[in-house]
Amino acid sequence: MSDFWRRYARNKGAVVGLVILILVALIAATAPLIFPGSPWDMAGAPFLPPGEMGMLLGSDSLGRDVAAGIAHGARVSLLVGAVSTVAALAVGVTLGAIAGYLGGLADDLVMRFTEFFQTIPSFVLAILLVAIFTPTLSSVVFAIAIVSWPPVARVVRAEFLSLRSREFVQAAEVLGKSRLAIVVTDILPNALSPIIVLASLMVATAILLESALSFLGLGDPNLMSWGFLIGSGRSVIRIAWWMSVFPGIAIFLTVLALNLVGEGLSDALNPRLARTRGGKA
Amino acid sequence: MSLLTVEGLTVALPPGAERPHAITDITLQVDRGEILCVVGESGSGKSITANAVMGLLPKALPRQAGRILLEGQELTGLGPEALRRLRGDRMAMIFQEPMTALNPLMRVGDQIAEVLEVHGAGARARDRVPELLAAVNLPDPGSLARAHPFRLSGGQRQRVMIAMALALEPALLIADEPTTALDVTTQMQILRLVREIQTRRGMGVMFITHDFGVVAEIADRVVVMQHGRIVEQGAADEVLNRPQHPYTRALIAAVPHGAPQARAAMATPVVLAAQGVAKTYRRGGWFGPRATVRAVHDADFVLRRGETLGLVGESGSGKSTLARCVVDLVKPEAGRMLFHGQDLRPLSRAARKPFRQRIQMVFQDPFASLNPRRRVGEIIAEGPITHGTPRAAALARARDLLALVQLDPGAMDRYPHEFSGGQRQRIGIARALAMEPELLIADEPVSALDVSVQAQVLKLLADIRGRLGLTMLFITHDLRVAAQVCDRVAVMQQGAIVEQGPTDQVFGAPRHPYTRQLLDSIPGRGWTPPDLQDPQA
Amino acid sequence: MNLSRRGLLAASATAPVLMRVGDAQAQGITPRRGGTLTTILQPEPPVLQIGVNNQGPTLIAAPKMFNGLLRFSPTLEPLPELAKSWTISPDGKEYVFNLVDNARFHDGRPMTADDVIFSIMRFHTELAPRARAIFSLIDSCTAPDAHTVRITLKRAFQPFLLMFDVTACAIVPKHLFDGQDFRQAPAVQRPVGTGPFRFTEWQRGNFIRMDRFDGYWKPNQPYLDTIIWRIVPDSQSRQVALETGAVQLTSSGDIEPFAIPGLRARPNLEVRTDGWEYFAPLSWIETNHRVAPLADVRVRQAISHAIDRNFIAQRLWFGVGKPATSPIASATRFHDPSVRLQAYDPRAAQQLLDAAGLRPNAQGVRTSIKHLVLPYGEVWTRLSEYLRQSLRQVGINLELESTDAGAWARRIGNWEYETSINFLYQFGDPTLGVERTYVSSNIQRVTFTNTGGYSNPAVDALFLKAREAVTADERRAAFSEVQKLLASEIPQIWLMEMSFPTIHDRRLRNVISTGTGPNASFDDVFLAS
Amino acid sequence: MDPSKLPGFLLRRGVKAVIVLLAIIVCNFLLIHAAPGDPASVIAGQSGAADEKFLAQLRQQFGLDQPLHVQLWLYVKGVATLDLGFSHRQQQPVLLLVAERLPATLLLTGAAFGFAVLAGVAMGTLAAQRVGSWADSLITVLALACYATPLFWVGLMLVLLFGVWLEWLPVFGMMTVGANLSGFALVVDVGRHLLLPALTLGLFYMAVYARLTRATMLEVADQDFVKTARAKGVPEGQVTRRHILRNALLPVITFAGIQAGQLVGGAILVETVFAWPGIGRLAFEALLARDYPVLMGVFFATSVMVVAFNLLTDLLYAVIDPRVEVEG
Repeated sequence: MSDFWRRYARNKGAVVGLVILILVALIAATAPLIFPGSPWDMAGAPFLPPGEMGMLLGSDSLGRDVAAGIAHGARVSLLVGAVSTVAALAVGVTLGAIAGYLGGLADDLVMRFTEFFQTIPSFVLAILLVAIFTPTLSSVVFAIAIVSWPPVARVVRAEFLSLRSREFVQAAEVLGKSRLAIVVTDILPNALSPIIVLASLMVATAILLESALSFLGLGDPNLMSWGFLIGSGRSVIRIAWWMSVFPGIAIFLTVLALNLVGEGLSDALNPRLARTRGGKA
Repeated sequence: MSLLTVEGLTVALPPGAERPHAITDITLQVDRGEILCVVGESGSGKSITANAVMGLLPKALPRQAGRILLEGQELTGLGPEALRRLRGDRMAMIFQEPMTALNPLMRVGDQIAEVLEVHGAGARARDRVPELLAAVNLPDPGSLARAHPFRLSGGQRQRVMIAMALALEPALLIADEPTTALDVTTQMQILRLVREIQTRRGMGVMFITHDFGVVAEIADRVVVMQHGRIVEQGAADEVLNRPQHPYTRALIAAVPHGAPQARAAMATPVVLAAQGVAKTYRRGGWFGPRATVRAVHDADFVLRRGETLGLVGESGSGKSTLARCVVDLVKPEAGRMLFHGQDLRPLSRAARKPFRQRIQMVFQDPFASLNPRRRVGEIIAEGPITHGTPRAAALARARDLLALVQLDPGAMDRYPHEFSGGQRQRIGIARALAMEPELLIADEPVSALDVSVQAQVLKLLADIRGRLGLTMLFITHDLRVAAQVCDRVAVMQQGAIVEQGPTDQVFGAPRHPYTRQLLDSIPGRGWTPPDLQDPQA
Repeated sequence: MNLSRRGLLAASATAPVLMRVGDAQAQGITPRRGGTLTTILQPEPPVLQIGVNNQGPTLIAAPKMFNGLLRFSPTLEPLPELAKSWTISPDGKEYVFNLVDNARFHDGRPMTADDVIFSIMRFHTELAPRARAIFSLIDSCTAPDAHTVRITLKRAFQPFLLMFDVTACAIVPKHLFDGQDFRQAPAVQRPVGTGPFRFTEWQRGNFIRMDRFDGYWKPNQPYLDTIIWRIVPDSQSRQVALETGAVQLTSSGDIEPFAIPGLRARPNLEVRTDGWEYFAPLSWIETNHRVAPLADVRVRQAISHAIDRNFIAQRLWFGVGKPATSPIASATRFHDPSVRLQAYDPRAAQQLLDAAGLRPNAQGVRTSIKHLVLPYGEVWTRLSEYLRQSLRQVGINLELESTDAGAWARRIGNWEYETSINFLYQFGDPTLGVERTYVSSNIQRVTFTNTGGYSNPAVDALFLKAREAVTADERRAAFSEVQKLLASEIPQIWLMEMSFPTIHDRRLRNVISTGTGPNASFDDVFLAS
Repeated sequence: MDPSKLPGFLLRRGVKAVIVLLAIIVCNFLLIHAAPGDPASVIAGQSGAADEKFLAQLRQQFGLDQPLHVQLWLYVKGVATLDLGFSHRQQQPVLLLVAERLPATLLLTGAAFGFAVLAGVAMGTLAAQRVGSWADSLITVLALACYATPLFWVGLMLVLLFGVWLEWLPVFGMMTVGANLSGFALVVDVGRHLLLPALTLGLFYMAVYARLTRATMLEVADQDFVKTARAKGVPEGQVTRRHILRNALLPVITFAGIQAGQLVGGAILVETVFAWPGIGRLAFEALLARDYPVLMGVFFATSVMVVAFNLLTDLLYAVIDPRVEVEG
């Protein structure tokens, strides 16, 4: 574990990313304390520039505090990002494992299915799904999960496919282990690194997707989110630039942090890099 | 004046590596018209030396001291552009892996022409390509020049590499393990080609290899390297037959040797009998063209208790597939696989489970055959646990087995990556033995190991086999190893067993032309390693 | 308001004078011929044939190509259009329209009584539900001669004339529709009417071009040579185009309310909010009376007390529109100015909720109500967000559900909602535009009926009385009573009398001269130099 | 690849593409019909007043009273003859509506794609060549930043910067409203309008390509044949161009083929921000209005674009990489 952290910490960007991510999580956790009450409360005059009347980041067209919106929005963004990633992982890992381990017809069917999903432009599909199931937190999560699982399935399949023919898996076969035991104890743990790295990037993508949906007015109307803030600031950008600038920076920093963390994890988990560092004689 | 002179060459390793220098104080010469073999195990610094001469060292490995002179010109002081002009023109290099050494997207002819073009041959470059290809004995040079590398076999690619290297008739050819990745028959052809061209043109050749057989086949002089230093150099005959340095002596002692001894035919019961086993691979999807490969067909053999049967053949001959058919890693579509008279082939996964204990396997790649995420103790114990042995008992037995394969019991709680290749192979053997099998399938168990480690593992296998009375199916491409280990051998070619019989008979009086060809191709066949006491063992 | 009754009965006498109303408003400047008006149409209408499509954008653009029999002044007096005069029998059952005799369609064929009869009895009756409901009262419709139309009603129907505005009953050429599927007829794609401008080009997603119809029946009119309707889906772009002068006129919802203050400050632009008297849209919180707490009148009153209508009009709509005071908008006939709605008073709201038995829980929440956000643009979302915060103050938790226009219409139509926002046109008369929301006979599974399911026999009776009464006075009495009754029952929680800003270059004259403002024919609009 | 094998290759890919498209059509149809709300109720709702008779009339007219499988069969049959149906809301054939909007989207996505690939590959190459230098770090950071920024927000910021504060470029629409330009002036005008949207749409993908190119270049640079080239004395520039870049482009092409379809999704956002009159906006408007035929038409059009692009990629791949046919 300490070895892992040492390798992780070697990537400066990854450390910065982790710090940002912890900060964002901290803000999300403490939002109700920093900004008590609802982020929807019309706390002041509309269109106040940043810094006026105690509104650190200004107010919106109804006099709502943009800073409070960003703090509360962090909760939604992180929640959507995490939950939809878990859901997509569940689908993707299962299908990918089936395709990669069983191979043959199962592989063919699963991969055709996956390819098909990848052919449909994912954002259009997400919009469609959210619209069909009416915009709520769960439908947004569902839609994001639906469009995000194919890459997971592909990665997991590829990993399983290559691990399946590895000699240690063959050795497990020869030992007479059951299929499930082989998948769980031999294959999955070795496929975990790319899945973890992919998951960190998927959280980032999910946050971007959620914000894009909210931006188009397809977010849960009861939850303050960053995309909503930008969407509501779009039409008044000539009057109140701060309404769209600050939430955008929040998204940017969070997604950037997740990407940096993903790269750090990739460095720390990828044994190939460790090997090349050792040098070849 | 020597063609190539290397004096006191020292190349640093990046900080934090296991030793400060990749190579230390290397001094050697290559004369015109001679082949200098640089021999050593992996990590000895022989490739670094070659690359240093070519000026192809990566940035992370800077030259710290020493001089390199080619035809009297000092290379070490030259700028990158001047060095570039010399590469391909006055000195050329060929590499170990012919499958990846050619640009997959460029036609063979273009790649050869490129050498000429970048050295100023201009438009005429292309015209010379067929002639160059013909010079390395490639058939139909005209159409071959228009082919892409993927259409060529490994041996053909290596010939292309040689044609490319020789295009401008360089004074010095550096060959970095050029035959290691090739089958023995191809290897012999390439070795002969190198020798022939070298003689014809009077080039100096610096030939890097780990194989003393190759050294014996081709070398005029030999340099032996260990841990980045030259430990011994001299005329081939001297070094091969009267090695001085303990390391050289150890290496030569480790070369499998000794003529196969006549052994009494066994009369023990038959453990395994394969009858008409066949396996065909089909490729191609719903829309693509179908291709079928008959990996194994009509395979018949018997294996008696206590006996070691060698399956020998070149890559693609089907020997590994056949071995995997025995343990059901590959499902044959025809034939019978009788284990003590019972056909294993139709058995379901569950019905086969009891037999799993009795047939075990040791794999080729010591780096890939152990689950990197599990501790060594668990790896060894999990087989018995799967078959119902209590965990504590299985772990205790794993400890004993570690001792049996000469590993420290402290290894139990460590992960595979903390061990060397030879140690891992011992762990792999311990895993197989934990099941107390009757039959052990050994699939190229020593091919990935350095020669000295190889000898140790073979010795271990021989010991264990003797102590436990194992029956063994031993797959190898190395005829020297087969001769040393096997009671009987079966020679496979293109999926079929072309000849089988007692080892001494097959090797001593081969009946099938292919067997003869294989035996003729053993490098250094004319050299019998001297009988040395292994001072290190 | 006696004037209006007199006007209805004796319009023919005053017609020549009123025809000059537009000119009189031109501040003494003589109309100038020529020039191109570039304006905006948003959203792009599917077709420009009134009847086939009666949505907002069509009703803005198509009246430039068509005429009705009548048009209406800002006080909803009928003014002559294709009907140069008309008479109504004293029993209110027989209407005789005298048509202008020089009107031609854009294809050159003269417009006759046959076209009028076809338009009324066949075209609009078949295509438009609103027309069908009213025109089904017609007993007979005949043409004594080529330029006279006589309509006999089964019974008197006092607001009948209001149905003859171009937006309700445009006169279409019989010869281009008769014997065909009206929706599929070629004329739907290239509309042909008698209006001052004729259709010339439509590049979808880009612009619609209409050119001056030289054969227009009003001499020397129209003044403009060309009208170009730009399709600009983006509100920001529309605003920029207006500011840069690329377009000279915006109307309807082209410009978002929050931009109005800035545009008012520009000297070259004029911002008008009148010209919607005929439609008089009124917005409200649509409540479904089938849902538990909303059936209780005290809860509805409490909600009405909890919202600050002034805040909505000033902060959300920036003064474009005014707080509602009655179910009948002030521009609509028979509005009773003495009626008052519940004042903004959260304390009173809380008392009413207490009385209704809705006690706050630990979080201060008395009850949770779902709320379907009206998907017609941002300001409506803001309104719902405002309502949520206001109702939260009195302990009502409003859970917003967002949806698209399709699902919204379906859910309202199928009664699958608790609350929402809605706004309806009143079409000048409560019988035409107000009654439908409150009478129990119109409880239907169709949008814009009495979808809330409010049922009160007294209200039903009063609306029926007003509908069937022959004289305006009788109707006024009934409407006054029903307004008072509804204001206390508050079946829908009225919010605002809406208006839409018409913003135009000051050089553009006579833009708003009738009660239909930007929806009028523009035959008297001109560009001053 | 052997030119004589091209027709067979094309045929196989073509059959595959048709099957994929058919599946997409069926799927789209079912998906869209799973949506609550039918177009009749929308039209009825928006026409201001409606009754049951009107609704029934509309449903019958749209064929919505037919069983679902009949509707599907009619739709598939129609698509096969390029009849994408009729939008009763817009009173126009869907093909016409889509065809009218398609050029704008193709222009936008094409420009964005071209920009993304060219700039991305150039940046990735530069970074890989100078790996570890400040230029590499700068490009890496820049790519990461583009990668992490929401598309629509970049668009808004560009609007704010160039449209509102600097007033250098037009920020909305595809051409100047009301200026009847033609010829070269029109091209310039459209170009000025195109600049910001294409940049916005392209930035993210540029980052993707830059990262990918850099990574594959570094990977390829480690391969044996590059060493062979150096050993031959090939100059560094030529090593990069002929040996490293050409091989490194293969995964970039594969990726571009997959990404091209996703570009259409991004186009919805960009077309919304910049009021660009393309099919992205058409889809969004159709969705809000529940105009099924149009939605299906747009989906079909994007699917054809994706499939065509994949086919094109396969073909390009086959031309560049001689090994393709062997892998079938």
